[in-house]
Amino acid sequence: MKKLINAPDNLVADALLGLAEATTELQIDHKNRIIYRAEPKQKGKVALISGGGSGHEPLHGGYVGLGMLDAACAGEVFTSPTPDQMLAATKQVDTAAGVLYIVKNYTGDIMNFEMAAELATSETGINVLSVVTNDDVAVQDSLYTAGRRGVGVTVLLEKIVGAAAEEGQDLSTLSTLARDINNNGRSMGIALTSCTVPAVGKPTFDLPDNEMEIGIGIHGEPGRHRLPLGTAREIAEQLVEPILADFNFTSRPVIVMLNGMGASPLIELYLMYGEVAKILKRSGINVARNLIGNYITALDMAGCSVTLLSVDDQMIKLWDAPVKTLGLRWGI
Amino acid sequence: MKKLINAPDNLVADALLGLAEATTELQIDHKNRIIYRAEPKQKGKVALISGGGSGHEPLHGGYVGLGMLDAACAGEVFTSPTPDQMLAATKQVDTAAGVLYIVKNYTGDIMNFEMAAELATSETGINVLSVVTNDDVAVQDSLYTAGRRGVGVTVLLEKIVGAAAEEGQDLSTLSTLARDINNNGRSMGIALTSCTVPAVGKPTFDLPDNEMEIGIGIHGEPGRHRLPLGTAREIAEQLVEPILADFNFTSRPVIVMLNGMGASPLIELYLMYGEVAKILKRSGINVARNLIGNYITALDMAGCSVTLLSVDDQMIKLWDAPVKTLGLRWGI
Amino acid sequence: MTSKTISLNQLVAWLNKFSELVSAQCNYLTDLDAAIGDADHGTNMVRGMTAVMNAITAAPPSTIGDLFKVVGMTLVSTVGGASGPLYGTFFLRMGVTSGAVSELNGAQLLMALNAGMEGVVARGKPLANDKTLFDALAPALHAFAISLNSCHSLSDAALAAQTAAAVGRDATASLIARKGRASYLGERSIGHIDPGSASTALLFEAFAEVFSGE
Amino acid sequence: MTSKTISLNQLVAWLNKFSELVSAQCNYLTDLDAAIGDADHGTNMVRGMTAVMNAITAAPPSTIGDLFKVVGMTLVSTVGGASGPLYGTFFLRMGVTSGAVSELNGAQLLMALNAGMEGVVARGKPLANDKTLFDALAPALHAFAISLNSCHSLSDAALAAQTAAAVGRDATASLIARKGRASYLGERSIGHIDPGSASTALLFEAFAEVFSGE
Ligand SMILES: Nc1ncnc2c1ncn2[C@@H]1O[C@H](COP(=O)(O)OP(=O)(O)O)[C@@H](O)[C@H]1O
Ligand SMILES: Nc1ncnc2c1ncn2[C@@H]1O[C@H](COP(=O)(O)OP(=O)(O)O)[C@@H](O)[C@H]1O
Ligand SMILES: [Mg+2]
Ligand SMILES: [Mg+2]
Ligand SMILES: [Mg+2]
Ligand SMILES: [Mg+2]
Repeated sequence: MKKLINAPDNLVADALLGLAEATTELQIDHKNRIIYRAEPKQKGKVALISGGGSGHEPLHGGYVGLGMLDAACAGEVFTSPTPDQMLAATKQVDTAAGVLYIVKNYTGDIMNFEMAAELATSETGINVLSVVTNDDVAVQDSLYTAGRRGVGVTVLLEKIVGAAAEEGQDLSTLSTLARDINNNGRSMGIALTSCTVPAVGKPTFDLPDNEMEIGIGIHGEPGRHRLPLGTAREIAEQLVEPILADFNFTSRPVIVMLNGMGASPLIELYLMYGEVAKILKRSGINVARNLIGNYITALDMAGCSVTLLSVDDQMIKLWDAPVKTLGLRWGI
Repeated sequence: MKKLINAPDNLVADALLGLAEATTELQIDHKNRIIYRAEPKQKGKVALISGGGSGHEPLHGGYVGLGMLDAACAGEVFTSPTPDQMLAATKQVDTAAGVLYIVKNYTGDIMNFEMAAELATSETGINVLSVVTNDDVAVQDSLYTAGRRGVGVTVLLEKIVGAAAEEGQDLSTLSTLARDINNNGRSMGIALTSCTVPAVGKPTFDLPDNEMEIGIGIHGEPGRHRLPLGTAREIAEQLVEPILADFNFTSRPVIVMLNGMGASPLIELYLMYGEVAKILKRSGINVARNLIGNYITALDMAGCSVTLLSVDDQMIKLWDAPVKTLGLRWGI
Repeated sequence: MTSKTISLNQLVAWLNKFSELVSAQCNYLTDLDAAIGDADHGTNMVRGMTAVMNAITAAPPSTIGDLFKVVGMTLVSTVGGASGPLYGTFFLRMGVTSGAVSELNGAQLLMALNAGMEGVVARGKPLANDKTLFDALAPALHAFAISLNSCHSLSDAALAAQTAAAVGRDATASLIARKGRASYLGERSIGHIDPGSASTALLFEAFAEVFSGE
Repeated sequence: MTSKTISLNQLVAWLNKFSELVSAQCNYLTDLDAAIGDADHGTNMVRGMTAVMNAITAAPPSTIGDLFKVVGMTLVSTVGGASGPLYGTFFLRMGVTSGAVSELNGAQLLMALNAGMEGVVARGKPLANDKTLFDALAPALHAFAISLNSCHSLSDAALAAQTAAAVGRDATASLIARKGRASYLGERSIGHIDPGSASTALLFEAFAEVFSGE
């Protein structure tokens, strides 16, 4: 295992120390592993909290700031944070307008955020609502699974709902908007290599040199199946077809995210975006906005994912609104 | 070799196709492999051209746009572009105020840009000046080498001089500013793994699992020496000490860039930044601004580099000025 | 049913043994999780149980209710992931049911364990054969109950629970996962033991060891 | 000095042979570059010489001057890197010196080659033993000149040039690089043949093959 770390057990703590040095616009509670905006939101606006296991950077700490999140709770690598963290964050960021939790659909995240919400209600009376993202079409959305995983849509949702919160929209409106975004977004990912969890020290799965793993999540979970290593064009098909088969993206414009899993260089991501754009064009899909880069990663996994979000004018307006975070910045 | 590509020979062409889809703010001459701003600069302002081998993305194509470059010439992977490309770009972007070439110090880049400048002068009469960056302290700056390589400072220079050009400063002033920036910047890099040039299909150098390569460039050139794989703290020392030994950074504020080589995930880069910031603090160096991420890469190399630039108030003002490119964006 | 009573110290010994076992088996648990999950179950459980032992050593609880509540809260606040809320809720509910007592008899311990299991069900909604820790937990408690009700010794009942948990653990290998991360794999989850069932089997291995001879 | 003349077609045959050799030796050249450079010298030369052969096949130049100018311009505009301007300038200068003729005698060819080498020196400022293609080129032209001046046949002179280029190439192995990328390696560049000297040796291997028997 070759990583720029001091010791596997200190990775998260040390990365938070670096984040604290990176900008004066964040304030970090190192004990509780919570990343806050240094300048809190104005009174009366709904606060947004997200969080999850570490290893997906810039998600979520890199999305704390004006126009996005108010706090992010960092768990151990690939391990949901705990209810205590979320509760502490909730108390800190609430401006009396309530708090929206943005939760990716993983059993651990769901249960920990659920306990946090129970505690917030019983201990503090703060009004808490949760929205769960579950956009990963690689997983069958059936009663017989934990349901689809929350992946790329989480990034787009945090941006759009963050802008709406900044506008002063109320908690129930924001929660409806968030659910609407989740319902209109789909993602799919592939891996060329496994990631290596630092505490484990070896790749989570073995992937022969001539194979790729289709339908991976963001935790190094194995995917749905393996195929011989394909060209970028074939990989784009493998990513986009299941998304289009699952949802009709032709009726409204879409926001596309071509996301790198952490170890795929930008030149490859640009190239992949070209292949994805070709398929979308051919399928009669109108791309309104896009993001290309490492936005929701799986440590040092090589590979990429595609997210499509069907949007209305209001969502595009919120997308274009100013945002100032380490991971996304424009208009300010 | 596992890459998101169609065929090694098409990598650059395909990546440019993707870039063309990525944004309407760029216009791409695919035949000549030149990336232009879609909306040209106002008449009377000096234009900036850079370029170099591909494989360093977002450098340089991702830095074309308002507040930075006017054109970037893309060579084959790790191979300088040709004089024809630079000449075509020069004719296209000149607004009658002259053109500044930003050239990284590699024999190939120097010679090709030199030929381009000769052609521009003799064929077009356009006023062309060149600035060469050579900030890599890993290489001895002696008569007995091709001199120091141009690396990280190139990014900072393109940003700052780009802002000055946008302000309307004239060619000779810009060229002096550019030289001043280069003289005040230093960089140093390390690799945990070699990159793989697609046309070659195997890693450029073999690096055992327990070793790291110190003083690498951005082309997979082997570095100056090898050491046993170190902790992030030790690596930070290996990066910062030679920089501080070479130049006094205590007298003015600095801009710090903690750059990933392409395959190191952001969580590790945040962590490394923390270690670097610690050393700078201890050394009495005042960090005015920073960048953390993949800004000048070497394909799929894992590792990182540190760049320090000693700046005055004017440079900080220019740094903070609006920039709108794929690779850097703020204030707009 | 045996009238033997169980002291607070014995329960601490149980937790201590469990902590030792997860530490010793950390890599095994993580390897199981790497195959069908995200390769952290071992480190999660070690982090949690180390924190538990630190907490109860630093401030020894004076009642069994307090003991289990501290265990549950510590697990909830240090583990995260799926196992944090599940094991955490398990012990929290055991604590509430045990109450402010300094010893339990077998029937009372069984009641507490069953309450813990109900907490797990309330949290994770596992059904039998979903390939989760419930598939080790439920048979273990069932075997414990039957043995106690048949007037066997605490030692024998604990051994029955251990065996049932181990059998349940092994049986998860042939199941398709329907809960947790492993469910993403569908058919590909077949052939692998569920990591949570393996840590639960360790919980009952510790249990049997501590109560052997009682 | 031999009075044999060299036709445009023979020079095209030389370039064609050179193109074949760099294609056949592409991996070898790139491997040399991987050791002390950036692993692209083979692909650079193949890209350039393929473009050259396409260009002169599509529109066959009618004079030797034009031939070399097309070769030089094509290399400059398709190769990039260090080798593009160096080989490009080499042929451009050969073209200027050759002029609008349809044949050259030995002395004229030597003059053109020397002009080419001066172009390389003007561009890259290589000194002897800097571990560059100059360390194959200079000895090759030196040997060629001596052989011609000693009234040997063109064939013998070309063989002498080939041998000298190969010796020069092999001798780069023991040198410390002082120009180009390899110079970054300092002492670590010792023990490796310079890739550019290897492609230049191929240029003279092609040369000897085409003029053998002349
Ligand atoms: N809904 C659920 N109900 C009961 N147990 C579950 C459920 N989901 C997961 N588990 C258990 O949790 C274990 C995984 O724990 P762990 O790896 O620590 O957390 P995570 O899955 O969040 O990484 C699984 O092996 C399974 O036994
Ligand atoms: N200044 C120089 N003068 C003469 N030859 C040089 C000089 N610099 C480099 N070379 C030659 O160029 C060769 C490298 O060519 P190539 O790999 O195609 O370009 P690059 O170094 O730009 O990748 C070296 O092996 C060396 O022979
Ligand atoms: Mg986990
Ligand atoms: Mg090169
Ligand atoms: Mg797990
Ligand atoms: Mg080279």
